[in-house]
Amino acid sequence: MDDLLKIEDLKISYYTYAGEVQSVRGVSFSVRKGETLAIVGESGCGKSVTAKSIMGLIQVPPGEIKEGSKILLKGKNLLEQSEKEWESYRGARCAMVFQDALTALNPTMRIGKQIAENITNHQKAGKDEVKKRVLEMLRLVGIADAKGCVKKYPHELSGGMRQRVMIATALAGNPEILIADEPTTALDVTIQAQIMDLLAEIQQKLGMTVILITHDLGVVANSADRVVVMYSGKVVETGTCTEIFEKHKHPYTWALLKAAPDMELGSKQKLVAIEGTPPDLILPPKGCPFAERCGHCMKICLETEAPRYTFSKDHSVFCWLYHPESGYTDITFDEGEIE
Amino acid sequence: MRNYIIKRFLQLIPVLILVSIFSFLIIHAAPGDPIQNYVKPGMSEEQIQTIREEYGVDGNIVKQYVAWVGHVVRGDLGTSIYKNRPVTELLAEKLPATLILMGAALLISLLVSIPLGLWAGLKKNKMTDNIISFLSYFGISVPQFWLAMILIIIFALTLEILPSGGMRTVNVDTTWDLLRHLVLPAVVLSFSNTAVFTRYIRSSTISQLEEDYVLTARSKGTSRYRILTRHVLKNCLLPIITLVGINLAGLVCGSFVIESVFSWPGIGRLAMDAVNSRDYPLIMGFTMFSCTILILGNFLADILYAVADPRIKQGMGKNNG
Amino acid sequence: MDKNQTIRIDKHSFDKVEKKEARAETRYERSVFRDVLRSLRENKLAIVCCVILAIIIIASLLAPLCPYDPDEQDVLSKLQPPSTKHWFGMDELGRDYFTRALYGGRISLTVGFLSMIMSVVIGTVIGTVSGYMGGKVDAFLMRFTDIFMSVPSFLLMVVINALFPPKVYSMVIILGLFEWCQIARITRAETLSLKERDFVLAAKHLGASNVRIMFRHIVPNMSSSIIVAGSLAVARAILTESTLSFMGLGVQLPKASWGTMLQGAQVYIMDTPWLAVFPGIFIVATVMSFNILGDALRNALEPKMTK
Amino acid sequence: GCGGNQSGKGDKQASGSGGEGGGGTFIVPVNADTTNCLTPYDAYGADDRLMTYGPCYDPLFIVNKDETRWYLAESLEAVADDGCHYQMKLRDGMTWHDGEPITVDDVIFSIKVLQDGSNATDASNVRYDGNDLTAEKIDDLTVNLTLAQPYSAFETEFGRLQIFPEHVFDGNTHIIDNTEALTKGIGSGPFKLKEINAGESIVYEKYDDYYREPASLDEVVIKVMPDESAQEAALQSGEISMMRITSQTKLEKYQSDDEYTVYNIPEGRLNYMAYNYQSPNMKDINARKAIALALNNEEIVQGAYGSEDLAIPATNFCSPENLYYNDEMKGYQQNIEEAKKLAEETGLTEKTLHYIYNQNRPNMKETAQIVQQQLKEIGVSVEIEGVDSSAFFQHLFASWITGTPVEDTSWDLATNGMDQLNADPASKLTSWTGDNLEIGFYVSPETKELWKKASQALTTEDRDKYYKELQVQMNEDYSMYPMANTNYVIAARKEFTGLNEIMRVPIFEDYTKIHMTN
Amino acid sequence: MEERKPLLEVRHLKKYFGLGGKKELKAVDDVSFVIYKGETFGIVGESGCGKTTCGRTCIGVYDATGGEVLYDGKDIRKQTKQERKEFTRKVQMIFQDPYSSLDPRLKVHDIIAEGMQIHHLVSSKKEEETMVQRLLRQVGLNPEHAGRYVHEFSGGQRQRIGIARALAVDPEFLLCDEPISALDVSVQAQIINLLVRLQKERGLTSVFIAHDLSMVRHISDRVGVMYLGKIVELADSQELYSHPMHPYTQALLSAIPLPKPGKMASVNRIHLQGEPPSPVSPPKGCRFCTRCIHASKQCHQEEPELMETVPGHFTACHLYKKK
Ligand SMILES: Nc1ncnc2c1ncn2[C@@H]1O[C@H](COP(=O)(O)OP(=O)(O)OP(=O)(O)O)[C@@H](O)[C@H]1O
Ligand SMILES: Nc1ncnc2c1ncn2[C@@H]1O[C@H](COP(=O)(O)OP(=O)(O)OP(=O)(O)O)[C@@H](O)[C@H]1O
Ligand SMILES: [Mg+2]
Ligand SMILES: [Mg+2]
Repeated sequence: MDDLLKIEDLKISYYTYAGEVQSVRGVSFSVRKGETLAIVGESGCGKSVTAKSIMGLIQVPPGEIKEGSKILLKGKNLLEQSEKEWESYRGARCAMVFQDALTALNPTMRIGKQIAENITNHQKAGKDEVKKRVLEMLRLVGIADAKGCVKKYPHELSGGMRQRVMIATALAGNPEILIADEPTTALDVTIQAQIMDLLAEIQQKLGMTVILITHDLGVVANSADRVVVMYSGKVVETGTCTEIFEKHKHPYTWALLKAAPDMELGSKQKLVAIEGTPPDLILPPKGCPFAERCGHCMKICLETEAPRYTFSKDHSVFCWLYHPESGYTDITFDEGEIE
Repeated sequence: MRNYIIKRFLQLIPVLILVSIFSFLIIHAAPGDPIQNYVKPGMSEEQIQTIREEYGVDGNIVKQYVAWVGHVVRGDLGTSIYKNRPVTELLAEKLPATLILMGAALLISLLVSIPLGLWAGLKKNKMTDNIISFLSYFGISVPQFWLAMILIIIFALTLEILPSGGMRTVNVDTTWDLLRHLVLPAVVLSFSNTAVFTRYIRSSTISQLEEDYVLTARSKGTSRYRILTRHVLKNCLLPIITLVGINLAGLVCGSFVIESVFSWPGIGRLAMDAVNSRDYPLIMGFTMFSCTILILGNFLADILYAVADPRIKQGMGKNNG
Repeated sequence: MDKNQTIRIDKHSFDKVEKKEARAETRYERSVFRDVLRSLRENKLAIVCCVILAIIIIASLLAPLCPYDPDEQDVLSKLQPPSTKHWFGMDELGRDYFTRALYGGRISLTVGFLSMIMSVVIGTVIGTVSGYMGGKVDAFLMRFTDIFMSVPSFLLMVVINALFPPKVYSMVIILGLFEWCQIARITRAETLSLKERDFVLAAKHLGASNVRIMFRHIVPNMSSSIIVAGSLAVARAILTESTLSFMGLGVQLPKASWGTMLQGAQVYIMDTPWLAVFPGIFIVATVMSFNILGDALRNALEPKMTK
Repeated sequence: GCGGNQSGKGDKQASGSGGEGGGGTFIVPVNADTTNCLTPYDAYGADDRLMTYGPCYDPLFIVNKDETRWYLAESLEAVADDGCHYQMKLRDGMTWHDGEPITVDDVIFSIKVLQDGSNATDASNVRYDGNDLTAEKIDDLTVNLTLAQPYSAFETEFGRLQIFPEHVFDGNTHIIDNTEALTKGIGSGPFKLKEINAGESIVYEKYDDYYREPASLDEVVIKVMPDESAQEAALQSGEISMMRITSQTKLEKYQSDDEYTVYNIPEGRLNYMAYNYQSPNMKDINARKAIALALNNEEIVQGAYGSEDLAIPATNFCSPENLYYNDEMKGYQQNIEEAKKLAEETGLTEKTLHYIYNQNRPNMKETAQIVQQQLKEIGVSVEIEGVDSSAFFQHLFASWITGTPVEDTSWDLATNGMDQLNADPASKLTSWTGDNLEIGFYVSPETKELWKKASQALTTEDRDKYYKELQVQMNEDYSMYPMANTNYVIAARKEFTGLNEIMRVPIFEDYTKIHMTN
Repeated sequence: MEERKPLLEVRHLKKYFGLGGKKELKAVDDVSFVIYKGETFGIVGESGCGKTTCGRTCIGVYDATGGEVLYDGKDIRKQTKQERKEFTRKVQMIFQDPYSSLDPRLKVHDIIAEGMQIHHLVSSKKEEETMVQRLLRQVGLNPEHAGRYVHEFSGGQRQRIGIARALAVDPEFLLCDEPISALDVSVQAQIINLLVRLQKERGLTSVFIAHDLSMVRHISDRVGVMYLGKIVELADSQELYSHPMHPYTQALLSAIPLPKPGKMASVNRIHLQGEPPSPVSPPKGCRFCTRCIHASKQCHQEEPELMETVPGHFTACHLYKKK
């Protein structure tokens, strides 16, 4: 398999006054060249932390990447890189687009300079050359008035424009991997659609690998090849887009899909709600993290972590329900099943 | 932008007027007759009255104030009772010395605090940070006059490398000599400001380093050093402009004490003399002068800040509180 | 496939667990106060400062236990260096310097605390009312504050000091009078942002009166800034008091404050430096402790840091 | 040789090399900024001004207890025996620093300036008990002087007049606004103005055409240094050449240090405690007596000054430097029992007395605190307040200053000092005993009577008799509490000698006596 | 539903925010609609289009710049003090942000009881306590939560506290301003279910503001679509979602990403160009003309009025003028 990036048993903790926050607790997945991998899950489940660790952006005093974690890029463990190597890696091989473009752009620096920085950081280029490339990038992301935009400050742009600038910045270094961390959460649906289209277009054009982080399943359904579902610092299910949306195996994935009202049906029936709240990451439950809110919760779920059950090349799930002895061997979640 | 400046400038006027009334009231409420140094035995009632009129200290306070304002509008701050010279002239005479001292102090504060603050912020919670923080706490806490005395003992008396006071050596008129005299008073005067600025820059460095744009810059592969100099520095320094404006007051008041301890021939000492001799016109002149400096300083700081910060320039005129 | 060899699975493992009634909440016993304490406890410097302050305050309170009368003079043994009998030596009139330093602490601290309380109360009320009411009231109060901010306070303090007899209370009033404007500024700014917060809007929409909103919702929410500003105000007041005293405008003799002690010592600084060193150290230690505590409190109260 | 700063560190020129025959720069610190006026028309009572004008202006003559020293004047003779008519002769061949001759016109001009009310200056040199001195020119060097009535202190007062040049002011006696002329500093003394650094210093250089032996120093610098410890630091680092010392510790320190010479010059000054006669608390003579008896003067002087070199306990309203000092008087003896009794009888113990002192004067704060402590012994509580000079004099001399009786009962006790270098106490008493001009302390009708007699007496014997009686009378009236007769103590860098011959402090009458040696 | 009684009538409502100088931000510009007793009225639109402002102005939290709001037939700006107080009891709101809308320094009990205290709805401490506990149970919290501070609760729980506070004064009109947008997907449904239940139980009239179109559809009877301070379309929710008429509504609906892989492609996605203009300087004519694919010359010059194009279906668009 041509895994471009492989993450193995990633464990990351943050040390706070309240205690050790185990943000990521043994996450493994892989990204293939040229595909779009979506990571979904609700707020605080460790999506951003995972992404940051791929960029080597985890602040080390509050955070800590545990021993044994591996992030392999073409077989090379990134976590063993020196700071110098990280610097030449960031932006050039792997770039990131952040959620809130207003805070992610330096408020006192002109747009052009911020984009150019990514270029000058990695290659020796003449002034004109850099300028040309910056304009090219801005045009690529669909900014018509690229020349005018270069001289502006971030606050002078609208939200959608800023997000485009962010994308242009990320692309300027010609990265192999683009990580988009909730690139559209702060935007309206219409703009969101524009940005997502843009990403897809660019990916096609440049053949980039994209890791898309979001909690909006709608976005995922429209743009991802494969999906990783995370819950409380763990991966609960992975699979291709269709597998996740149509043949999902994990109760959490199911609940997530059902929590939104169905546009098609449009009736006023009761929504399927997941009662309770996600567990506290300071003292995470020792069993399955979702057990407490799960309608199928079994005794073992509360006590022991679930093993991985694989259903196809891409589709695997961490859930005790698929243990041969559980009595649920062939589960399809219908509306009636969980109440 | 221009409208904003004009508007902001016009706002200064009522403040100045109110301050003048306020100061006038307080100063005139103080006990002691301003012209008592002036009246000598054997003077007749009329002579005394003439003198009172001459210095604008006769009649009720409203009349006095109105008369005073009338003169001020014409650029005349009155005549010092004690020194018997126009207040403007006296102030102008002492101004260079004070400005040199204040300027040097400000310069030292900035030159020292910016690198220290950045460094401490970068090494947050490490040994360097702790040492710098401790020093800056010390700087904020130490009484200036006390520090002055100690530094005089150390540098002027024990090590004998710097003069203990004054602005120039008699009969020597070189810049080098002036600088040597300037060192101690300027350092003492700058001390607390340096400390305050350092703390401020440190914490703003820390918070700026936590900003998302730093993460973005890092994700572009920008090195730490470049992030500090290209991204963080400007954002850190912007608030310092305002801080400097606010701390002008500290400089003006600090010079009172410092100039006295170091025999610096500046305006602060003139003011102390004025207070002691109830020299109303001079006190008022001084009050108005320093008040104008403060207000103008803050005004300039606001404008500068607005000019330097692209975000504010746009929303200018928005806050008219 | 199954990697659960090590896990013991028995018959009952797969019994379905009935959904429990909304269980007692997960542990959330953190309170602001405890957070603050915890954060302070982690800050070693803050602990040291607490201890220093405690020692100085307690020692000042216990000053009457000293065997010496702070005013009793023994002119024959004046300016004696520190000894086992007189820890800090004797001053220029042969009074026990240690005892005087403790009594001086009472005055300096009293002046510091009382003027802080005064400035905090005035500043908070003016700042809150100004920020909350807005409009004309705000314009008026802020111009008023501007005046106090713009006059060279030190000069006026000197003048006022000549106006009132230099008693402790007049010192308190003078210092309080020029310190509150900073606090008013801070509280006004906070009020401006707090009053836009939804919970204030909610209270307003519930029909709450302005006074209720200001003092039940806004002021408590500024308490951390006020506490910090207060601790810094104490520090500044002590410093300003000593500077005024140094200029000869201090409290009434023979009472001592640290500032007046320094003033007395200034003449002798070449010969009997300890006279300047001891009160100086007291001032620095106290002011520094208040400053550090203020900052530590700020950090501790900063919501970002606690979570 | 010449002074200058070629030696080593730039700021040490004060101790720089002076040749055998003199040279060198002598730097004198003053507390207040005196650089704004260099014409001695307003020198009254301000030590700093006196020191500033000293090098540049000479007096006419100085009458002392033992001798009369002649400067610009050559002689002063009574031309009638009514005590009202005198003739003064100036020396011949004297010139101002700009080369113009010094004549009687300048004397007459100076007298007129002082008498001109619009100059707002003190005229006590030329106005006696309210009556102006009149001068009449006989020739360029001779002038006739006429008094309205005899005045015992005439010679003392008039002789110390420092005249200033008429031509600089174009003969206009209203000089107060003439800033330019006032700062020209064209004087008659051994040093002439070289430069003024506003607020910083005044530099005088030797005047070669001086009418006496030219000075030995090259330069005298008056340096403004308000802070005492700054002065001391400067002295030690050589930035100034001398400073006044007011405490025992320092005295001992400099006495034992080879680098410095300590000069101890009697200044004819009395430091006393005034009872405010206006205050109801002090009206009763027994109340005053109670306080007088409660105090231990020895201890006060010991505590506040610490050394006989600095001050000795005073017994008497006059100082020992005074011509008519009554050396038989013993001062008040402490008697606590009696004092307690009196204090209770007069109700002092129930009151809190308000004590003010001049915080700009040395040793006053200490004195106040010791007095406070001693009065506590007899159960009288005192609150003390240091006030700065101007406010202090406002309290003490309000009536005198404004010329009308001013009611001021805000204080009960005050310590003040008065200098009596002038050999005759009359001028001091003028102010206290004028018709409605009582100041600060109690003056009985008998005292007034005695003073009038004394000041107008024509013979020395009569004056002596009346003044001595006066002293006894004041003592019995408990009109004030004499505390200390102080000395002016100077520590100078050892290379400067002759400071003991400057004759008068703080005026520094004769700068030509100061030499610099290696 | 023939006998619908209007409860809240909004006529030509305007709300401008001054930006200093002569600049004004027209957050709500000439909006009219009616809310009938017992119904749920949804407002959707992009962020910043003025939904919140509109809602708040309707219930008197903001003072309107122009136009009028009639509640129960009475202009809310002409209320007496007494009426005003009564109005604040009858009309309550739930906030978008569960974190900032609860006073962090108060205990849950005090937050909920504040309204009751102000309106003197309870006579004793005891009664107050029972009331608070009943409310807490109603919104699905434990009565013992009353003694805690809000920061101890999760977002969903906080939103429940906010709802309890609103219900405490027994209102008849509830403004729900994006009550779920700050919440996690997994909690959103909880809150929506709760709101639906409470509305049914208490017969509340409510306004439901959201930018999540599917949620609005789920909960509302009628829906208004806002764009740049104006209502561009208003209809029964069923009608609106099945037959959107305004190009903007059409674009909006087509842009919703459906959580079904491949679904999006099948619907005819309308690609909007450009960015929404700033409300400080809205375009002349139709506000949407800068991004509209059907924009004609008329659209750039003339502002379309909100017209009833189909019975019960109002649209502000020149395309439908002739009908
Ligand atoms: N700097 C930090 N210090 C302490 N804890 C942190 C830090 N960064 C993240 N965490 C914790 O790690 C956990 C995972 O955070 P992360 O940002 O990865 O969530 P997320 O899945 O991206 O959520 P969201 O959808 O809200 O962005 C959270 O519980 C968060 O509190
Ligand atoms: N107090 C205010 N002062 C100035 N402008 C405001 C104020 N409140 C809102 N605005 C502006 O009015 C416009 C409409 O804001 P509003 O909050 O009503 O939008 P919204 O539709 O609720 O958006 P969102 O979906 O983000 O909540 C925005 O451009 C906003 O910036
Ligand atoms: Mg995230
Ligand atoms: Mg909103």
